[in-house]
Amino acid sequence: MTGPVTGPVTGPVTGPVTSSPVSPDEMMTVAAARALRGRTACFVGIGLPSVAANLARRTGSPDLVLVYESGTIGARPTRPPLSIGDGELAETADAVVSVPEMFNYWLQPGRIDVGFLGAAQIDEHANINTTVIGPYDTPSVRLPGAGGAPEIAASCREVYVVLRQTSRTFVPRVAFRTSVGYGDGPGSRAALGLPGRGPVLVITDLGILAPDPATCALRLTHLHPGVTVEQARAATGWDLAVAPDLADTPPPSAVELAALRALTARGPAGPHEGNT
Amino acid sequence: MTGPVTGPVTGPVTGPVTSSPVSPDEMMTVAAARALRGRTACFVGIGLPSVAANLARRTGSPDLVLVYESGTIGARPTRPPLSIGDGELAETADAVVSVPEMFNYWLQPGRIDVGFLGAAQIDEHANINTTVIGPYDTPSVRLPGAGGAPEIAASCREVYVVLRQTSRTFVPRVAFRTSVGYGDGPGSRAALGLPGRGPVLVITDLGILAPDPATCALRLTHLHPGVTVEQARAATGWDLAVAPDLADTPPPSAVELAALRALTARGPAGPHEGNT
Amino acid sequence: MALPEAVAALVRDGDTVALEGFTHLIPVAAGHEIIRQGRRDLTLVRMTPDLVYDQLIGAGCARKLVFSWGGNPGVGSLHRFRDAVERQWPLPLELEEHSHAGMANRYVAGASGLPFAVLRGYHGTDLSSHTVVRPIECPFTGEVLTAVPALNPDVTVIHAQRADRRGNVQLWGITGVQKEAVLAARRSLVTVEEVVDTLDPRPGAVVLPSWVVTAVAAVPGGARPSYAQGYYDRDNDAYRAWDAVSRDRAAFTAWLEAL
Amino acid sequence: MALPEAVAALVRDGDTVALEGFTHLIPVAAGHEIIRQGRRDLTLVRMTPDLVYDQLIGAGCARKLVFSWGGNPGVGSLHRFRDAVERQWPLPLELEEHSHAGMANRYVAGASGLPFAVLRGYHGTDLSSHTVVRPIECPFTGEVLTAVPALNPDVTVIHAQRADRRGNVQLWGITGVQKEAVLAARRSLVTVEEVVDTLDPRPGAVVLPSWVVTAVAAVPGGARPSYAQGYYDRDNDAYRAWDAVSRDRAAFTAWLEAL
Repeated sequence: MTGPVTGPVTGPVTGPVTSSPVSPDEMMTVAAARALRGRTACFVGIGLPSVAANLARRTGSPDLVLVYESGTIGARPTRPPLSIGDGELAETADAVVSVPEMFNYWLQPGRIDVGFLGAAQIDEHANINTTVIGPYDTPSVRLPGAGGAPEIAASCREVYVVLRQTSRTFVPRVAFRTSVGYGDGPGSRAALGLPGRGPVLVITDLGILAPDPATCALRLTHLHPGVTVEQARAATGWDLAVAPDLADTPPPSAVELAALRALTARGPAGPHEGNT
Repeated sequence: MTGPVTGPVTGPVTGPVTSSPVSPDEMMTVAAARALRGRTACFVGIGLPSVAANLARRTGSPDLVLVYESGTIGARPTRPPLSIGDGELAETADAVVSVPEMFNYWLQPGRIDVGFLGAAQIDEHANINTTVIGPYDTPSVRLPGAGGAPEIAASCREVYVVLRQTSRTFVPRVAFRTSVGYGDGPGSRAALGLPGRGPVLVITDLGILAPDPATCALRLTHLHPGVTVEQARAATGWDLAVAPDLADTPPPSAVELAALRALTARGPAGPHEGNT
Repeated sequence: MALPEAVAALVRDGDTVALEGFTHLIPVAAGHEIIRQGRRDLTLVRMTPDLVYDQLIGAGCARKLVFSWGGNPGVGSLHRFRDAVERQWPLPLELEEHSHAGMANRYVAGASGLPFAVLRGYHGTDLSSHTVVRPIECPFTGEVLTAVPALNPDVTVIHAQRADRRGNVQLWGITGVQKEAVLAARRSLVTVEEVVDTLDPRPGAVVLPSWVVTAVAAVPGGARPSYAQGYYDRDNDAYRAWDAVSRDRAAFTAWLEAL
Repeated sequence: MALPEAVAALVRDGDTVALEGFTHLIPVAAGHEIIRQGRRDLTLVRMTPDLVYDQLIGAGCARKLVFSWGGNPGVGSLHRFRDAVERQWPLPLELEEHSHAGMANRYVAGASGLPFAVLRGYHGTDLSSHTVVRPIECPFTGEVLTAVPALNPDVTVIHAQRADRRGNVQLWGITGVQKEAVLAARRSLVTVEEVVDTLDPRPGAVVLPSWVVTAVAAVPGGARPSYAQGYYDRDNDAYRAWDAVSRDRAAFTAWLEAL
């Protein structure tokens, strides 16, 4: 129904802008769902991405193929999955494959348009940490670990990241590079032989960031309603640049918000396994 | 019902020796089926082995697990399969797996007791040719090729070979070594890193051969009823040695022969794809 | 899509083409359409070339055959294949042969986006000196194993029982190496017995989602004389009859003209 | 076989033990039996350690954890795991961590009888310098990929829906890496919801024949609080409740004493 797009989609799906109060998390999820418009298949990471990807199927992307690392391809869950291995994913999927097959036949060859990841920390070059805070052998916080993320970040044609933006999560350089974004900057991905384009969008509760084509450093491209550049900069651990064409994210439409609330009312508020 | 055995089983299954005329091919198939007694799982090669393995399930080895390279595990066909990919194999199997899984997860790790192969040619060290007669690039006869045999011969714990014995099929050295028996003699298999024991039995229409433990050369251990050592030597392209304890193969019992004839009456006389 | 259009759009002279199927669900009708369209210089790939490959080779479509076992299953030789190899009729046929384990793993590597696969095989055989394999050392144990190169056909053609209207494909029974062959290929064509509204789940079924299949064509009976589990049985007489046709160049030529 | 006997026969101090399951069919009852029997110095292996691994670690059964993602799925952290890693309580816990793709391929290599597997992964991550992987060069293209060593547990434990009286095991739904984990192991124990006369074929089912399974034990509800498709749903409240228990050493100790 919608053709392929090149830049991020930010416009609302249909209908008038809602008048109900919208939480920052709701805005984040709606913005993330919009970004999936026009994509064929999305490899859905654990955590926040799952809610956004399910919202996308209910709004602008009814044909979006959801691929979960548990082995389900083309799942159509009626409520947000309790986990990435929820039984309803298998029951509603076009195909269920083993976990090795998922990683080897489906993810690794670059068949999937978009990899959608959460993160505990992200840095200026969009590298992701979900392993450890503090030294590896004597950590202050032990995080869950890599899961499927390193190969999702390497192999999907594009990667979107969704996480809440604070100076604790947006750090100059991640303590542990679990999944590679742009490595040390321009040329890093090619030198490492990573086939996908890397994280082209980072969607937060404050706005949207995208890599500067010249430096591969994340910069602010969109602000959510009511958020200022100063707030976004204060919530970023590096000197956040702002794109010359900085835009406002349109607020959720009534349709989007109703769909999101219907979705989350039928399940947990949103699993946060990528965080602590 | 029957415990593991170490030497070849040659005795008839039950009942009196039959009085009907028995063809050399029937004796060969019955002798081959007997050899499977006490084994858990048999990887059934294309051609004559399939008839013998199915006869074994109907006589002394009702619990024998038949494994076919087409992906069927534990098939219980009611008639001899028309091919190794016969639909009845899938319909009656405990499990059907993909061809890559069959070779990688089931054959390669050495899970299967017995690999049962046919051959176009075999040599003194039990190496098998199913590829070509004459020079590889200008063959006089182009044979079907390797199929699953090289890895069956390498990976099964033991290998049985079944083929008709003539000076054209029993050659001093095969023109093309498609599947390795004992290579160049003692120590060859270990040097090549082949995990299985190799061909411990070669069952023909004249008798049974087994490797001399000292030289790994095939020598005659059993003669079928009515066959002489001279006949066997004349049908062998090398100077065939005779085991000191040469024995007679007991003729088929009435039960064995009836089972074999019932089996072949319900399907083709026996596919001979390993031959030309 | 109709079969003639699909073959015309997907199969080009000089392509590397795999028509896969392990005794079951052989894409025979698609192979005959390739012959009718007069494709040339094909590199034909298949683990188990049988009648339809004998026909493609006899018709002069193929320059090269990549395979592991070529025969008329349950009957005997492929005489057109032998005539091409032994007597270069109608054309010389280059061979690249492997074991089944090698071919299966070549498809696995192709489907996995890897340049090679590793197996325990080929050691001590004459295959290793007549085909493309290389030793590879385990970086942990030092053991030397065998590497086979990935197989990535330009086009893979398979036959399946069913597709739904969105183009999702379902096959069951002995499914061989078909999933790998489709996923390894740049383009793919699936002929099916029927197109249905929805694919109800079946034991043992493999489903290929529409977005990894280039084209689907409804071709009822498209696997005859092989079988399609749940639809029709193998026509064993046809396999035996082919033996007589293929033994004789004149009989074969008459068959070809009648195709 | 009864579960206590099966665990006593198959799981020994110092063993490398994999209790596998990807959110679905977690062998929780078997894990609790290992705790009750007081096994020590285990190397615990699992792609996705969750509650039952938190419990095994908190109970002091484990010396080492080999894994790729450790959390309370849908809820948050594993606090016993964190306490062991961050504060060495009740014991220090050695870690060997991989990505999911790496762990899955380690099991594949183990199930395939190969010493290693190859994948496109780990490049540029800090994982490579904290775990056992090696670069490996494609002998055909020269591309450098990543080799991971085979995983061959001493014992793999899984939970399945059913077995028949001959000991053939059937599981369906999300089947994860269970087949590979069983085939890679030296010994295996399968707990099942029920033992039936015959396993009627089911869509998406994996069947493990009896001759590759060491022991089967009927343990209805053996995957609770995770789910067993066709039998019971996930008890999400139990996952949330575990968060509170596991945050506090005293609460956990009380839980352990009550087990």
